[in-house]
Amino acid sequence: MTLTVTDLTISRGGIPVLEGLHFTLEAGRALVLRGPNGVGKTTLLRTIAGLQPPVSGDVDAPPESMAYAAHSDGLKATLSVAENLAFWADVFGTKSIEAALDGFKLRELMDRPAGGLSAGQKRRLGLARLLVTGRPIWILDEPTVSLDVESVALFANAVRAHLAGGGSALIATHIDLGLEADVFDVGPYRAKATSNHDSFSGDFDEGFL
Amino acid sequence: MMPDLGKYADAVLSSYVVSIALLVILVGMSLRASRKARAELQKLEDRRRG
Amino acid sequence: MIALVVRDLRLAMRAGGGFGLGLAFFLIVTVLVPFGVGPESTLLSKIAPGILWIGALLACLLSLDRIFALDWEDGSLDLLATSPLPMEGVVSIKALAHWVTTGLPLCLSAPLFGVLLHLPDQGHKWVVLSLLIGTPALSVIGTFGSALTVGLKRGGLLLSLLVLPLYVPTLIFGAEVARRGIEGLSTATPLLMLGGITFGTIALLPFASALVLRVNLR
Amino acid sequence: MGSFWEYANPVKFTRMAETVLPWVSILATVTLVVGLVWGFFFTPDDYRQGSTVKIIYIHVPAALMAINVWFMMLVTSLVWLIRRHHVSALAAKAAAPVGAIMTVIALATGAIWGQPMWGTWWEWDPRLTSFLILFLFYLGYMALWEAIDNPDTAADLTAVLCIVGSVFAVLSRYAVNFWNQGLHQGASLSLDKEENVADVFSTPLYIAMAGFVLLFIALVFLRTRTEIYKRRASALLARERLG
Repeated sequence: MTLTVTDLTISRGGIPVLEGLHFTLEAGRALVLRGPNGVGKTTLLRTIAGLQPPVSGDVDAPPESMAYAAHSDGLKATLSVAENLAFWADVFGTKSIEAALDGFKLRELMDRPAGGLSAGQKRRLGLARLLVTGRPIWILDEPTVSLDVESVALFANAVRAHLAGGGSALIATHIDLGLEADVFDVGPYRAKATSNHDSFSGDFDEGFL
Repeated sequence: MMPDLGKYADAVLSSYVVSIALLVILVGMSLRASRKARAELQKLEDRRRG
Repeated sequence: MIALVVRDLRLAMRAGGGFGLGLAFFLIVTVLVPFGVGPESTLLSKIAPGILWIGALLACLLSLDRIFALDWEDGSLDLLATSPLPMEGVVSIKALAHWVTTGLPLCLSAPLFGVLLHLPDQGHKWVVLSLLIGTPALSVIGTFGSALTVGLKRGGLLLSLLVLPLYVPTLIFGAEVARRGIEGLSTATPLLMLGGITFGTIALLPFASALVLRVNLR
Repeated sequence: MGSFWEYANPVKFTRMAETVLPWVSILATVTLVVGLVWGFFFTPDDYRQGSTVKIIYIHVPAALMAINVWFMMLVTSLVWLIRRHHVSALAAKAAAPVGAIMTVIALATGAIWGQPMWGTWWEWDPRLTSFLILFLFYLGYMALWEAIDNPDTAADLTAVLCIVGSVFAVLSRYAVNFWNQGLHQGASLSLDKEENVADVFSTPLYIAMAGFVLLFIALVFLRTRTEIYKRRASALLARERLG
């Protein structure tokens, strides 16, 4: 269940932002992505999750093994917590949502419409959804946004449990989660401007990107 | 020299005038856009190399 | 797949807006026509099938941009794209959900509104039949337009401009079936064409919609 | 001269366009002037419809161009989707306004031409109506290009729209024929005149057609080069912001 990224170049709005990325994520390990805002962490995560084709290089992981979660959790306000989780369970073909409900203390909120939850509770439901997917590799983009300390701890425990279970997690975040995780700083991989020579040179096509 | 267009003169003339006018506008706008884009690019290229 | 249909229908019912919006708009269009065209019945009954078809078409058009907009805003589209469901499936299900919440009610209510327009009696069954066959095409084509413009600024206006020309064949054949049915002429050819377009779009368009949705999710 | 695909590289295309453009424009102007002048001044009136026959020297070429430009856009869209050549996508974007103007010309001249015979300015004749629908397709296509910022996404979306649009344009063509065959079944005056044009009319007509094609080629080269400049400028601007 390892995720390996080799010589990856990604672009945003047609312009390359990061290039030459190399790293691997073994089962049972967590990797935190560091880097200034806007450097392209979100674009990197979306490319790895397969939402966006890379410019070059490749991302290889076993098929159907990645679960992606961004800031917005894809929760339907008019559906109850249980209905939201049940829907994603059906989509990903997992049998029951009990483990997810207990894992994130959502048992007593089961029948409340997702719209009525606090930001922290919504995040917990979003993360519970991750559990329901049953996918080993978690790709998380700023998962602890708008979470209070107590929920962040809850989140860290959930990730720890996931790692203990042989899963792995690639997390872009600024907050120290207290996880024993390797850190990968994307700063140095920023795409450098093509070497400047006159505008109508041979590699104009690259000059486009 | 002007051919005798008979009673359809205004129809024939108006269709020629309308069409030629549209073509001239199209060519004119294309040329103007080309000049503007080339100038803009030249400015950026100089700034980059300057 | 089924889970998505069930969820979408439940959302439509819970939100309440789903079913009512298309129908209300259809009623408004049908009521407005006599104000514009005049109340005398010979004229109204002559144009009734066309008006019902145009009303149904506009009602479909109206609710198109909501197909993906809600899932786009709360991130569900990203999650669906990384789920085992193929995008072609997701798009077809969205079209089906749109048809059930908008297309079907239009077909069932058409006779009622037909009465307002003095639709001749034998016309009712032909209008309903042509709408039943034609509205799925409107939903599938509309879903393509909606996928094309999801996430774009002022996408709604653009969506109408893109989708209306694509609706022309369905409108022409659909209204033709209704008109010929009323006049007692044989409706075979327009019916076959209408069915051909509907099944053709159902079979082929989801691939284009899925491709376009993936591009928009980048 | 290397394979045709070599012109997919914007630099080579721009250099080629720079050398070819002056010649094509001169050739286009000359051919157009000769065709139109010959047709307008030196052809007799048609015994049936009098001098309105002179309108064919604009209407027929413009109508043909309106359809062929869309077909060219279809081909370039396919080339973009399959081989990912930027120039191909930009050529499609460049060609669209030319096609739209050609459609407007075809519509205007068709309506003016039919006016004496039909007695009204606009007639829902199947051919004229399908040009009207084609014009809506052009509008939608151009509007979609403007609505999207990311150039690659715009190219992909417009390419798919062009392909889907082409299928529906053909469908509309038959639907419109079906919808209105009553009125013009026996129209002796068929608007697309190639088949029954006496040869005294046809030579200037072919020249005019060639003129329109050359004009289109010149405009597409010019406008594609402009799109390449704009694309390059926005790339440089973005790079500057990236710092």
